Amino acid sequence: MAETQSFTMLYFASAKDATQTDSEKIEWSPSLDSTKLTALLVERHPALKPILAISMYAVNMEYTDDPSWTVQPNDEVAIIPPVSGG
Amino acid sequence: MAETQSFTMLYFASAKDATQTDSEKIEWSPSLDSTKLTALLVERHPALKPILAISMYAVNMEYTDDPSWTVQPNDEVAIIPPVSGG
Amino acid sequence: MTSNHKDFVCITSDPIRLEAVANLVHDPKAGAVSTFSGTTRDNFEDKVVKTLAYEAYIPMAEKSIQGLIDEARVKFDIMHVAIYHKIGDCPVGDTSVVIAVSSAHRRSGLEAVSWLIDELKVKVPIWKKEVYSENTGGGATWKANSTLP
Amino acid sequence: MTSNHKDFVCITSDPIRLEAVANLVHDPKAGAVSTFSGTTRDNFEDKVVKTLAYEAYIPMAEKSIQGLIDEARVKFDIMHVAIYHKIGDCPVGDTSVVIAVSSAHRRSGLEAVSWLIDELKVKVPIWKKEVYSENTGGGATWKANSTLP
Repeated sequence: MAETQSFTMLYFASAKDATQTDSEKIEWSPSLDSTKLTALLVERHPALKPILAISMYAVNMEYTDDPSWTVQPNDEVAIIPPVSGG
Repeated sequence: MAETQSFTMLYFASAKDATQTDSEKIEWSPSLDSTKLTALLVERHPALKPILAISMYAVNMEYTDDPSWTVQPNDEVAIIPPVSGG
Repeated sequence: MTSNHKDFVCITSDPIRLEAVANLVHDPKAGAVSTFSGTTRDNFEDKVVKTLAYEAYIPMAEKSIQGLIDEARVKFDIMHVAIYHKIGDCPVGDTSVVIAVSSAHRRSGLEAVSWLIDELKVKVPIWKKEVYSENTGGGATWKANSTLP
Repeated sequence: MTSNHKDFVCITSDPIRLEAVANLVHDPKAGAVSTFSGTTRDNFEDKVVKTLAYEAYIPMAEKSIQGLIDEARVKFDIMHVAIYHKIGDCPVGDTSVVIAVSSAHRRSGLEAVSWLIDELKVKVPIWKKEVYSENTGGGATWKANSTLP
């Protein structure tokens, strides 16, 4: 049962423009904290680099503020560029 | 040309209920300051007394705040009970 | 304070529609429209309000509201202002007053609306009569606004 | 904080009508309905805005707005709250957001509206893209709200 586990990345606004997609499934690996996730995403989508520098992550629809957070299998992780609603 | 000069009194809300009219012309006399006007009105309409105690006068659509004010011929003077718009 | 700022002041016996008043102040240069609507309540302390009626010293009320708008323009950075007040019968739940202000930025518009309704309630010669249900003792009262918001 | 207070949260691609949103919060127990409408502006600095479009992370935006309403109920004495936000194309002059709050007294309603729009603008995952007229250089920008109101 060594089935591959994954998590979902969501891209909005400038992040979507950079990745040219609104979501993708990525193979999960342990100990993926926000620093490592950022490195992984920049490797896949170099155009994300300046956007990630000014964005936040939301995990399962909550902003992350726990520095010890790591991605869990099946998580829905969104890049949240600076918002401009209203 | 000793024609009679007059001024107009306007009554609203509780003042109108007290006088049973919304306006009347009153013969003008000199030196009619707010104290004398109040006495004159109470004499004509005793029911106005408690209302005048809590009301203001407006003269030609402006609240009076000049203590030396006296009624002038042709003035439009209104009793302004406590307001409750909104 | 420029001349292309528009004011709309109306004392009316017709029903007041919020959207119609708000539309008066819309402007493609404005990013914000703030409004306040006063609606008649069905109770006062322990009495049930059956009907309400408003009366105004109409020309002075209009002049007085216009004066408040002029003052608001000095205090707040706002564009257009519309103030409509109903007179005559105003069934429970109906709108008695609408204030709408457009502004380039939201803070000044909301502050102006707040200031205008506070001032209107203490300065403009308009009166409200509440008629109470017979079930709660009947009677009628000319109300007086408290000076507290 | 009683259970008969109603919340209405909607992220929609349909045009938003102020009166329809305000009517949701009307209540014969409320004396006051306060609203804020954000409308799209035709200019940004020296550029002419041709079109605007909003995008949202819809389920998180709805959850986030609901969270703001819950927080507002703790801070302000208010009755019902409705918050509608448009997504998709939003022509210049159109309404992008409406916040409506009913309250027994006007001060708490106006303060809640002011607080809610401030918080929405910095916390809710919604983004606005401005597309500029070719006459002023063209191009398009994803905007970022300043934290200043």
